[in-house]
Amino acid sequence: MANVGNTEEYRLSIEKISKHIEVLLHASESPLTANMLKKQLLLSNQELELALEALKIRLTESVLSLHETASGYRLQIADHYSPLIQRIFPQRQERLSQALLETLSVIAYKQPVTRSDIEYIRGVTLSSNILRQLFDKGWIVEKGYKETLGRPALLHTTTQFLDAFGLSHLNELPPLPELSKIRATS
Amino acid sequence: MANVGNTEEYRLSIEKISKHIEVLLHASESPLTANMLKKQLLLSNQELELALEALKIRLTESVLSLHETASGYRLQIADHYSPLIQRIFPQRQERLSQALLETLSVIAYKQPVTRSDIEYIRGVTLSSNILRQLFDKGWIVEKGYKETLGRPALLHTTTQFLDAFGLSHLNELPPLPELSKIRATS
Amino acid sequence: MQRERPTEFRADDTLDIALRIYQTPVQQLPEDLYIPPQAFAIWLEQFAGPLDFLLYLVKKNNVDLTQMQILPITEQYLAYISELDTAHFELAGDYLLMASTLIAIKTELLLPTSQMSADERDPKAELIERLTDYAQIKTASQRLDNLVRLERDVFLAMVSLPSTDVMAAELPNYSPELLINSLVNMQLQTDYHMHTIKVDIVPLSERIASISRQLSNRGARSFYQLLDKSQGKVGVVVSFVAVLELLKRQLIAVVNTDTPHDSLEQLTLEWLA
Repeated sequence: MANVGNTEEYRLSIEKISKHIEVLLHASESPLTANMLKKQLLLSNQELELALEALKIRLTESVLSLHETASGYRLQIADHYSPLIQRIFPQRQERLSQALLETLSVIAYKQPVTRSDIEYIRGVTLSSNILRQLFDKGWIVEKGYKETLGRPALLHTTTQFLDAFGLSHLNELPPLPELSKIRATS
Repeated sequence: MANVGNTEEYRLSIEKISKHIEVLLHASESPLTANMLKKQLLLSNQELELALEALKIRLTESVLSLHETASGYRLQIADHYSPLIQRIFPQRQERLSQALLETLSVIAYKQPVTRSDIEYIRGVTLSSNILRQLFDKGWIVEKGYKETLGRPALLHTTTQFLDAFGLSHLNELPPLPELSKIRATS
Repeated sequence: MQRERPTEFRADDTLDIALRIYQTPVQQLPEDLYIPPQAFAIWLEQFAGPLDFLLYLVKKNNVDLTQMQILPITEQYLAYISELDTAHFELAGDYLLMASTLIAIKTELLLPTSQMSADERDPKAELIERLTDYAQIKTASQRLDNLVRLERDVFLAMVSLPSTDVMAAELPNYSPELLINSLVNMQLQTDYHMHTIKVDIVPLSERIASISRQLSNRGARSFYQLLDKSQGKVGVVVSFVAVLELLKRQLIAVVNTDTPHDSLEQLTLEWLA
């Protein structure tokens, strides 16, 4: 009897962990790796595995799916809804907002940069949504850390970024105009 | 029998609509209004209402919740998970400076105002960075001009401002303290 | 629907004019506080402006705004402001403007029989009105800050769109020109600041970076050694602010030396991080 009770308790705790994972995936700007999840939620390998399994099962009934990419886990809308999305938000694929382009440009030209480097250069706080979109498009990745307080992650552009902009190498980016020149002509 | 079949069919179709609504809310960059949902998914008032109800029920089991804001419906992470997110993603927790909050309050309570109105009330020169941040967040807009010398632009708050502070109308702003009270207690 | 955060620090109805230094509320300052001029400039920056500072003085003297004797407050304000030497003008423009207003009021009050014409406003009444209006907005801003706010108290759920290969069919190619144009636009963006031009002769961020670099590379150094001598007086002030900022972030610490450092220049600092 005690055994059954414990098993039930264990099942509940796995269910709770899987909900915490779901929350973090919804809140994270970048995909989350297994290591990151284990570290942040203090999980053993087995707990993580079971919780991810529980999450997948819960998601089968939902409109989302758990996706594992090279850079980690993320939640995305199930593929069969893409016609609906394209019909109703046709512009979501093409239109890149000015804020997104500026952020991307700063990363492309100044890489590797941290989140706060971008904020410093643009003079405004960076919205989580923009970074998330750039990660989703696979145009940026986190690689390495800056050895300062908090060890912030360093952002780089990817080959997918080069592909999307028709470049074969970063050195094909248009040359950066000198800021003094811009100011003088404005 | 036919009747039961139809009811079941109707229930299924409502369930499907509610899933489509969920997908669109996830895919949209801003909240969606009831009108937008009705128009895009070709729904009657009743269908929309039932589908939103079904969505809410489905979400009770999940980590998300449906919120109605000034500019429409949006999905957010259920309130009780906020401490978890604040702990693990401290960069998503945005602090606003006193200067920014005061500037925003002058605009929110006294709108429409010009820059010099704000400077007069606060007694300090308005830093470009504060206005830039408020514009960047989409919390304020310029609309119209004051018919005085120089025709300065008039500043207003936006529905995004209401959304961010969980208000559905400007009249839900916390009441301004009465001047008489300030005089007596300060 | 308006909701208030269930927090311990709700603004109550009475006006709270707490002094804050580096976001930490300070209940009381020592009665006869001597603040050296450089530090005073920094201290002033902790207020949202001269009205905020005046309100603090009023509160400190426990004065009713309606009964407020303008003269003692004015004198206190002017005494504080006179601590600022010419090197800090750019830090204190708004404060000096207020000082001139206060001097005008003081002059008015000291005149034996100030006959006010009907269309001329009583400057004292006007100042009290401004202070009251400011206090009202300040309280309102605290109430606004107590509302449940998106991206601080509640968070949007983010999910990705369906797989890129599914959506990719019509994914257009982008021109690299888009990138460079966005950077150019960023530089050209209208400056919303229309009234005054404030030139940072010595940018604070540059000083913070330089001091961090020096300390992390070379270990402990004195404040004097950290200065860029070409930056003059302003450089000293900005460097001091930079040191305070780094102390606040707990990146550096003050080294305890045997010799008492009674002058700022001998203050020795070391890298912690």
